Amino acid sequence: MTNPSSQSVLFAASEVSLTNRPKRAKPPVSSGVIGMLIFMVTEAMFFAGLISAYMVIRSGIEEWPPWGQPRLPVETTAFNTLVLLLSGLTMGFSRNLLQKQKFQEGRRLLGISLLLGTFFLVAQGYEWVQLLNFGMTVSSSVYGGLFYLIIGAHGFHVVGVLAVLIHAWNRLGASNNPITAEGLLPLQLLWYFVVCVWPVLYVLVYLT
Amino acid sequence: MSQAAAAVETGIHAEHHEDLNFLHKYILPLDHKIIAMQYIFTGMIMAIIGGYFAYAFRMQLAFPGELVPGYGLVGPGEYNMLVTNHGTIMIFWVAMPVLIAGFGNYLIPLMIGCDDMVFPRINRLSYQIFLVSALVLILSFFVKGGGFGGAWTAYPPLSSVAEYNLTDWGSSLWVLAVALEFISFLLGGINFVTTAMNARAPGMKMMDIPIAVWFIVIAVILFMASVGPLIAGAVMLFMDQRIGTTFFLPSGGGDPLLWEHLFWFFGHPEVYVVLLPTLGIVADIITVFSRKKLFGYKTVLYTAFATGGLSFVVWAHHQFIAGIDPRMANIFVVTTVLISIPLAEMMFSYIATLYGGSIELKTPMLWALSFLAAFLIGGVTGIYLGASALDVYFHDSYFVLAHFHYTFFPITIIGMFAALTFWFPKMFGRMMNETLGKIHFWGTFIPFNCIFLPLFFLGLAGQHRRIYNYQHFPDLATQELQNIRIFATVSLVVMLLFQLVFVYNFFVSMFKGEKAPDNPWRANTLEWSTSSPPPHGNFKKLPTVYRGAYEYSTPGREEDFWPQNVAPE
Amino acid sequence: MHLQHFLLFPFLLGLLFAPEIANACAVCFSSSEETLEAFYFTTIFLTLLPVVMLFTIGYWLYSKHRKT
Amino acid sequence: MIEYFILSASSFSGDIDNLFLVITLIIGFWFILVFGALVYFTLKFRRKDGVKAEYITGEKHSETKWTHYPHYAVIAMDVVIIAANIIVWVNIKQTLPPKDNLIRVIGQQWSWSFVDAGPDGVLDTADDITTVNDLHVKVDETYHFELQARDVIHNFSVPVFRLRQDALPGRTIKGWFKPTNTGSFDIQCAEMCGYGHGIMGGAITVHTKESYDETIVQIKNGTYESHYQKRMGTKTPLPSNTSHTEGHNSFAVLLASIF
Repeated sequence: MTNPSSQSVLFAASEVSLTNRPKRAKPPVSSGVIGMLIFMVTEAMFFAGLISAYMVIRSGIEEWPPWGQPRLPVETTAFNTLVLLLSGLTMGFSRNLLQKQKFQEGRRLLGISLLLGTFFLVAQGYEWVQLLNFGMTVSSSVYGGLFYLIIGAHGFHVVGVLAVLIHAWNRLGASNNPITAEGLLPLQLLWYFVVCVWPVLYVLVYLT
Repeated sequence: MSQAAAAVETGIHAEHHEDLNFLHKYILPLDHKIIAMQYIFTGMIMAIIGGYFAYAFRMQLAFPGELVPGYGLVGPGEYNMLVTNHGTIMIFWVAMPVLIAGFGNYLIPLMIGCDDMVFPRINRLSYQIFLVSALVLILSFFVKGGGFGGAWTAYPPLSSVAEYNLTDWGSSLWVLAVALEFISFLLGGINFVTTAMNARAPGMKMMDIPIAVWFIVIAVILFMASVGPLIAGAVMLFMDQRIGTTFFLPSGGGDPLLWEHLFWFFGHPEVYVVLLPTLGIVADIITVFSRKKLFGYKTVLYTAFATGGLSFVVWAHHQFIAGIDPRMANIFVVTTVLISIPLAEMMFSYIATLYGGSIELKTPMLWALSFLAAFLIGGVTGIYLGASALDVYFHDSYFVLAHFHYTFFPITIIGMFAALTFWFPKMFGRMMNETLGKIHFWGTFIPFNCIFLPLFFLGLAGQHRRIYNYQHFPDLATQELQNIRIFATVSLVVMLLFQLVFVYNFFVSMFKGEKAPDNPWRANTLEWSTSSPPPHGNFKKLPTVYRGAYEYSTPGREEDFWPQNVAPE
Repeated sequence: MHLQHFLLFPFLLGLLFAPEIANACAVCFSSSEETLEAFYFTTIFLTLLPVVMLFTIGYWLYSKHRKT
Repeated sequence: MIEYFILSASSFSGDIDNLFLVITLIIGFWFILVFGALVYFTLKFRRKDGVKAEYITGEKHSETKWTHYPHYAVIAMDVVIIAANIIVWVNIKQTLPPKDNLIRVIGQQWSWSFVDAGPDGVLDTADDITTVNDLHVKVDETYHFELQARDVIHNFSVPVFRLRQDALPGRTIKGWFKPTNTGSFDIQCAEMCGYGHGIMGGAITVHTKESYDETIVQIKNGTYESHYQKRMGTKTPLPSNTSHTEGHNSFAVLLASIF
């Protein structure tokens, strides 16, 4: 029962070279996907909280949008929505290609979907500038506050996921230690999430 | 996080078991054990702050208007700040980091037999964000106007309008600290779930996982699924405070009830988030010290699932008299009372585990049994408060306060001491002093009951919470009630003094204690099969698991325990 | 469990619909019918969404594990 | 049981006390049973040299019954509790008995305003009687109240009536009570409302018909002395610290002096 390795008081000092790494069966679902799924539950609940807030506040106000506030550009944003959905689609195709070991084509398609995502972001930003010019700010009314909160929260996610995906896109083409299709999947899941949440928000904020 | 997720898939984190310098070993560690220590020690420091706050406001209640030794005068605003931050610290900066992040980090990889968390970098980031959040909270006490004083529930418009709460930056920093803290635990939680799912030692089936790991994982899943709306709410509250939106301000078209919904949607599952880890730890301790198999492993597990599921559908019972539809309240009465069923069954299982055992009352076992006893009181008094008609009388009274201290104190403090005394040999390679441990146990447990049992009677007498001085309420300003308050305060001081015994025991044992063998308690789970303390990488030879975690006193064996990793003959 | 469902169900039905006036109700009188509905809807939405999501993911993982 | 600690002075306070008693009996039974088992097992099954613990998995049918039967009993008791609770709850919060008088209760930082609708029973008319921190009601008459808050969330709480209700800014909440005992009692604010939450008290005085009329006359001609102030004066209250202004010796200053 003696313990040769505990020389140090606080924490063991001896470092063991783990030549015998665990020989576990490959898990049916990779860690990245499980981690991303549980993270997406949190994200979904985050947006559910925002949606609830929108519905409750909205229901308490008779005139919507309130007097003196601009209406939202429904048509251009509908086009924008299509662009975002399309980027989700190309993302799916790129995964298919990557799984079939066609890295060049897959990478190109991933790049296209990232460009589409960037287009969506820029178009949304342009829309914000126009709305601000019309005098709709965060504090001009609770309507403006909710709009910028919900659309901004989504936009923030788009920016974050795009940044990580662009990094992954670089790594796909790297000569040493390139990212694999499996390694890319969690990030793609997050992109699907961002794409899938948008139509819900669009219907909620723009159409109703 | 996603980068690290990608890194794992490409096998990048395989090279981190090397000799490291002090900075990388203790300050910026990737080793889950060191990160766990960081969480536990930070949590204990925050517990000292929380305890100090409790001391200050209890002294004010017992001796109103007099200078509190070691603090000074407690004015009304400061009293509010003290109670608010006592609650916030004890739940978010003590219970969560010590029980979930601390022991979760320490126990999950060791108990399921893997070398580290699946995403060590996220783990490190999680602690760093947590540390920042703690610093932001401490900073909020020192800004102009003082710390936030609008109760830990932070109901707007009080919390959202500076003219109402008179603590402009204090309340903003408070919200910021809480939000950061949630993000930190989100990152940690991802690790816990994936590690328990995918990194188990070969041979470990679902039903071989120790209950402690199961319960921490269930708690984390509950946390992850419930925290989203509150993060949304915190963002909205922060915007209300700082950039002039009116989400929670009725005059601007907002709705204060909305915050209550978002807050309690998280706030109630949170109770089970901190409860489940302690229940799991206690299950492991009582089986070891009664040398018994856990009575109905599957039953206990399923009741935990049921508790978790039900915890999402009970939250509105905090709002029975807050103006939600009384018809809806009836539904929540039913669900709230129903949650007593799985918890009662779990309690029966634990107590049935003791039956026919060979019980050794070592310090960790005393803590575990006292947890069951104290939590029993907290649990049964919860039935009163789940009944909406009684909530009409008890809402925000000392009865509520005594009830949730009878749940949170056992969960947080008793659970923390149980776990620390039990795993101390594994953590530091030394044994704790048993006599001092027992003195500390009785010196904590008896005063604890003396503090909070009388508060039930104050609550029955109609005393309401968060009042710095009861002289404005003549029915409550009587000498009899004041004597009860003084008794509770004196008990608190006695209890705090006894904590010095623990601090002494802890640090002296850490450096000078008797050397601990690998498996001092003769327990079955995998962490006891490696050396004490475990090396970086945990196991020299990765264990293979052959059986469940609770094979004690198996018939036909010489020894009364059968470690999970010992191959059958 | 069957016994308990059997007993509770009529209770729930009776209490939900029977009382005509709900007097201590902030959302019933001083604001519109829509607010009441919004609170009902969001309560049910927030309550059921995590349960449904976790159950779906849990079942999916379970079935994946069973296949291997 | 609550009535041993505090007077029961409204028509529904007895119901709440009885509900408390019912629940106490039920959970008291469980508490003694479970606590007794815990203590008994701990004492009985102490470690003895050479005696091995029994091997009980708790998964055989003959063993699971020991948790399942109590489990069913818990369900049955729960149904009783739910039923008893809902009867009382429906009586207090979901039904509105016909009114004799109407008052408006307004919470603000940090005092209560009360508007009595007067003889005509309509608010916002000339015969309204407005008082601050003092509510005067007649015994054995049903009062409807409209609860409002000016700034933050307050809670109108009268412990002797077993009455608590949150007041939300921007909304009006209706409720009722019917006093059954005369006397002067505390009104509390039972929801954190900021700096002065600890001073936000009031007095409710339940009058007989005669003394009520007398008080109303006094209020109208200005010779009235606040019952709240009187109550605060007659009791010998705790030593006060309201005379000190805020924290010249505050926490921040104290810590700043250390660093």
